[in-house]
Amino acid sequence: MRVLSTIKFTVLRMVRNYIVLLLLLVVPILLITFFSYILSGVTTETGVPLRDENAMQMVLVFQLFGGSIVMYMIYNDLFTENKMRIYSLPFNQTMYAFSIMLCGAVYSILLGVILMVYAQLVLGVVWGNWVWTIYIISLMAILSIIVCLIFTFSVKKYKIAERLSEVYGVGFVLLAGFFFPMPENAFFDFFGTYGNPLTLSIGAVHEMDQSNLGEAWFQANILLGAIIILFMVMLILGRRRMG
Amino acid sequence: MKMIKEPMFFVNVWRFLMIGVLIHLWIMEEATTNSFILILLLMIMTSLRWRFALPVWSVLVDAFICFLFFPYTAISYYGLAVPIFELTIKGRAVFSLLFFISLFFTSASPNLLFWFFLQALFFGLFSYLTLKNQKVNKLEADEQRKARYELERIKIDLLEANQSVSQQAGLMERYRISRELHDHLGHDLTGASLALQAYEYIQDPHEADKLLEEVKNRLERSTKSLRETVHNMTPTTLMGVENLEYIINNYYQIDIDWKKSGDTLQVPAYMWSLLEACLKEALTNVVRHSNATKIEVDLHVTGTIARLSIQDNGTVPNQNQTGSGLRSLQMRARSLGGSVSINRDNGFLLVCVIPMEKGGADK
Amino acid sequence: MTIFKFALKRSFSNTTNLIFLTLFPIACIFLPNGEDWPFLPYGYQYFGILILFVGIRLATIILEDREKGVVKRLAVAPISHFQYLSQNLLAYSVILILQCILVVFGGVLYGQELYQPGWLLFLFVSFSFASLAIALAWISIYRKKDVSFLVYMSLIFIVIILGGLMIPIEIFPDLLKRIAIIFPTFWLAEGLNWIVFGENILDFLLINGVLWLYTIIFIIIGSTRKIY
Amino acid sequence: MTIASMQGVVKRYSSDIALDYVDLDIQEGEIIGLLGPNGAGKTTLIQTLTGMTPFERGKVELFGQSKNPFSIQNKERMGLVTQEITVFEELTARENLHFFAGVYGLKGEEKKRRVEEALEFVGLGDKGAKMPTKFSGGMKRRLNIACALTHQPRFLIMDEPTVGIDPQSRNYILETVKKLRENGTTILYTTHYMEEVQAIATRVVIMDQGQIIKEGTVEELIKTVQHEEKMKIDVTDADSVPINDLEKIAGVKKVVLSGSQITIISAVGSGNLDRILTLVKEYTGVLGIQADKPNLEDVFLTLTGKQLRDKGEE
Repeated sequence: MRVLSTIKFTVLRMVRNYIVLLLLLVVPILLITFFSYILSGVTTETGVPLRDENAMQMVLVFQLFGGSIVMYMIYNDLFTENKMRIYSLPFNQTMYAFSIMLCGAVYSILLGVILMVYAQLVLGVVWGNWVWTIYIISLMAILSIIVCLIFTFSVKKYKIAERLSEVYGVGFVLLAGFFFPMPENAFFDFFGTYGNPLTLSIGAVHEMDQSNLGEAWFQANILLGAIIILFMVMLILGRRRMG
Repeated sequence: MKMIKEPMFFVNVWRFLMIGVLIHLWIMEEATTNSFILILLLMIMTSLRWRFALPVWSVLVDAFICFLFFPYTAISYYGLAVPIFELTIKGRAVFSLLFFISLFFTSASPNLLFWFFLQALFFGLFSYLTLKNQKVNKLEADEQRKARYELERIKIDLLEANQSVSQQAGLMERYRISRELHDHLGHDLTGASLALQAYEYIQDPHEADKLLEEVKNRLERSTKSLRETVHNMTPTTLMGVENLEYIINNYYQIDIDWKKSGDTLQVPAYMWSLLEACLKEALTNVVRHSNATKIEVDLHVTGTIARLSIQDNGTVPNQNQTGSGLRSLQMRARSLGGSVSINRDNGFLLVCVIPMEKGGADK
Repeated sequence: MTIFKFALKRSFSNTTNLIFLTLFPIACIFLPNGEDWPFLPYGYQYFGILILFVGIRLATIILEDREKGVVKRLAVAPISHFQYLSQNLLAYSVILILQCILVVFGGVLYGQELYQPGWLLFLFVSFSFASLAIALAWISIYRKKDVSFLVYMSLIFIVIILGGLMIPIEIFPDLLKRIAIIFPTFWLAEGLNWIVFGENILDFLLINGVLWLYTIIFIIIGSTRKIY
Repeated sequence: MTIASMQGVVKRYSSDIALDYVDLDIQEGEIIGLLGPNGAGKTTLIQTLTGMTPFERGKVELFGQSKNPFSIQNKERMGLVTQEITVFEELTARENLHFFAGVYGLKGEEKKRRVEEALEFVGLGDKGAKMPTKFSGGMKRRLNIACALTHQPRFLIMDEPTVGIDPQSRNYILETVKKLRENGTTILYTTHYMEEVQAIATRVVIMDQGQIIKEGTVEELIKTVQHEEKMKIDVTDADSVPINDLEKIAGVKKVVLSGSQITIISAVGSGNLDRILTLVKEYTGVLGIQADKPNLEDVFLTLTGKQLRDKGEE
């Protein structure tokens, strides 16, 4: 597996992208910190401190943007500057693309976990079920990467794909009603609940905290299903674009 | 991080830190809108100072702003540190002492305020001296270089005169040699030649033998006299390229690969002294600073230039400062219309190029 | 006025800018009312955020000039740095003012409850200037357009939250409440509150005055001429 | 008349001296080739001469004015072609020219006419409506030059105007420069490419470490430092040539064998060509002879021992 030898460098390239680190690690840390100061002492109807609730939401929100670095690297390596070089190398290009995806996913999950650890150790946020939360984070990270890649494969201009990925992130935050309540009709209801990865993931974590195993698995499985379907779509689009 | 070496950078840092201090006081002590406007106004003055060199009287504006806020907030007293600093930095420390009067009717703690003012005064004084020194140093450095360049120009003139003197000397010497040759050899050789011509016409063998004997004597005498003349005229000190070779041969520390090409006799005397100095300087440089194991010295003379290059294979880290020895070489070379350049990219390389004056030596 | 004309032209030249400059403000008009906070419709509470983003998008055009070296050309051209800067800023201000007018009067026509639309417009214009000035000062630190934009975005979110635009300042802990005053966004939030509840016009003028002071400070800082 | 002159100009970047008492005179109608390695102070010189950055000492004079050399009137008479391609990507070629023409105070019909002329002049007459993003490297460079021509400057400064383009476009640009000179424009031209300077410059100025170390016409410079000749001989059987014997010939400095080619470097004016050839012919057949003339690159190397640009740099 020659691709294996590249992983080290893929990881290095990701870690050295300081802008991504700033956007996906420093900013959420600052936000979680400020929010936890502002919201300290307030609790939700269910009795959970609003601060914990907010930290969990933040961690999941930033997973929506985790795909950007994979998108950037795939575009860079397989479509533009490095294209010729990568294609002339004696290894399986598809495997290389997957290795980047995998690294990106692991990186994104890792950032999420760092946030969780920070929130627990420094701010004293209590996480219900670590394993379950990390599982949900992983689903969100993978979904985000797949969605971003679908944009990259289906749109000609990278700039537009980039904007679309931002729309995906900001849009679902909006649809989840974080900024202001959405109008009440069938469309917004759907995208405020089962059609929105963010609400699904938040819901899944919630249900697990309340020990509603069935509902938790149900919501997580919707995410998993979306991942599987979109993965197929991504494969078809990717093959067409790269072939 | 060149910026960090500039005193002005620290002055600006102090100015903005001061705003930071005021904001801190404001957050901790009162946090009213009124006093925040004071900070914003002082901030405007500070950013103006950061951008432009404001005249001294601009501190009146700061002082006035603070004065206006005296009745409303204690922070305005702390704000007086700004005019104190700005006055001191302009060398008007005495005036800034006036602001200390405010200590007597302040609403803030006078003790703390006193020390606060004092640090502003102190930093201002320090910055004032540093900035002044920097300015003086720069001016001095510029003047020095200017003087040096002027000196070089004078040197060029002198050397030109020198050159013509040395040309004259060369001509005189030539004249002397021709006189010497004429006096000592001319007589005998002419005699011998005349005798040989006469020999062809002489019938009497005895007479002929005598004549031949005389020719032999005259030739012998002139050979001897030639040898003497040459011996007398050959300089006993080393000259020109021999001198360089002597230096190289007596340099045992490191292997030297010596190459020369072209007609070295064309190089006039005054150039040799520079080439020699270059060689010596480079070699000492190698001994002192380098870990080189091999030196290549290449002297090359053409009709238009003399070029001496000395290259070693050392791997000393770059020390970009050109030493005073090298500087003076550069100066001397420039005064001859040539150049000395140094390159430390691959070992140490010194190249000295001197243009040859047209017909400098062979006239 | 060549620079002014072309600054306008360039502002509308790419699609992202076009969306930022036209669609988003229109969308702001139609956002619903909040339940007990904010007091104005959401679109008007959040329009300040949009102004900040538009400010940096417009200001990066100047950064782009520097990144590409166009400023070198202009430094040699018979035009002063002041003219260059003022004409650019004028163009951007015109765009921002038009946006503010569109949003406020669009809201009035649509039937949003805006209490005092005239003063609201005035407030938004003041904030627009502050936003432009901050963006100008911000880009003067940077050489790269993308980096400056991304870092600004992330910082702005923090400023928005700490300034009390997203969360009512009343629920802040005491220290954060004090720190909030430092941020220009706090003054916008204050101004919006005044629009709903305010009575004394002097208070409102003070709020705008502070925004203007911010504008002056940041313009002074941001107006440095940099040639790379 | 003197278009521009610098007298004893000193400029520092914090404590590093970038210009050290630089004296330079530019006469009307000249094309000055400004040469020097990276960091020699070329860009600083240009920035000082155009008033982009202040300087500490000395005097700059433009168009005979030393009191306020960077006045609006003087700036109107100058043009700068930047090293980077400084055009707006979101505007068409023609719009770009209109922008700069407008900045230089041209108006109405005259502006339109001048813009078309400038487009024509650089050979982009039919591409005015296109976006620069669609241009090739050479076309972008030409547009970059055209932007500095609409106001017909008397004094044009070109800072490496040919970096990174194909030889054909480069020739076109060089021709343009020559044409400009025929129209009476004075030009200050910096570049890394010696051939360009050799082709167009009427005078060459070489800088190193913030000082002007040499100036003169191309011929003068080459003559002063010419010290070796390079000769390449193509032979049928290179291996049989006795290198050692060749090296012993008077004046020969170095002999290099590569493939079927012998490269011989010898001192200038040693007149040993005949002897070399005779010797070579004794052992092998000679296919061709080629003698390299020294160029400015060699001048530079001789003066400083440095390469003007790194080998890999293009």
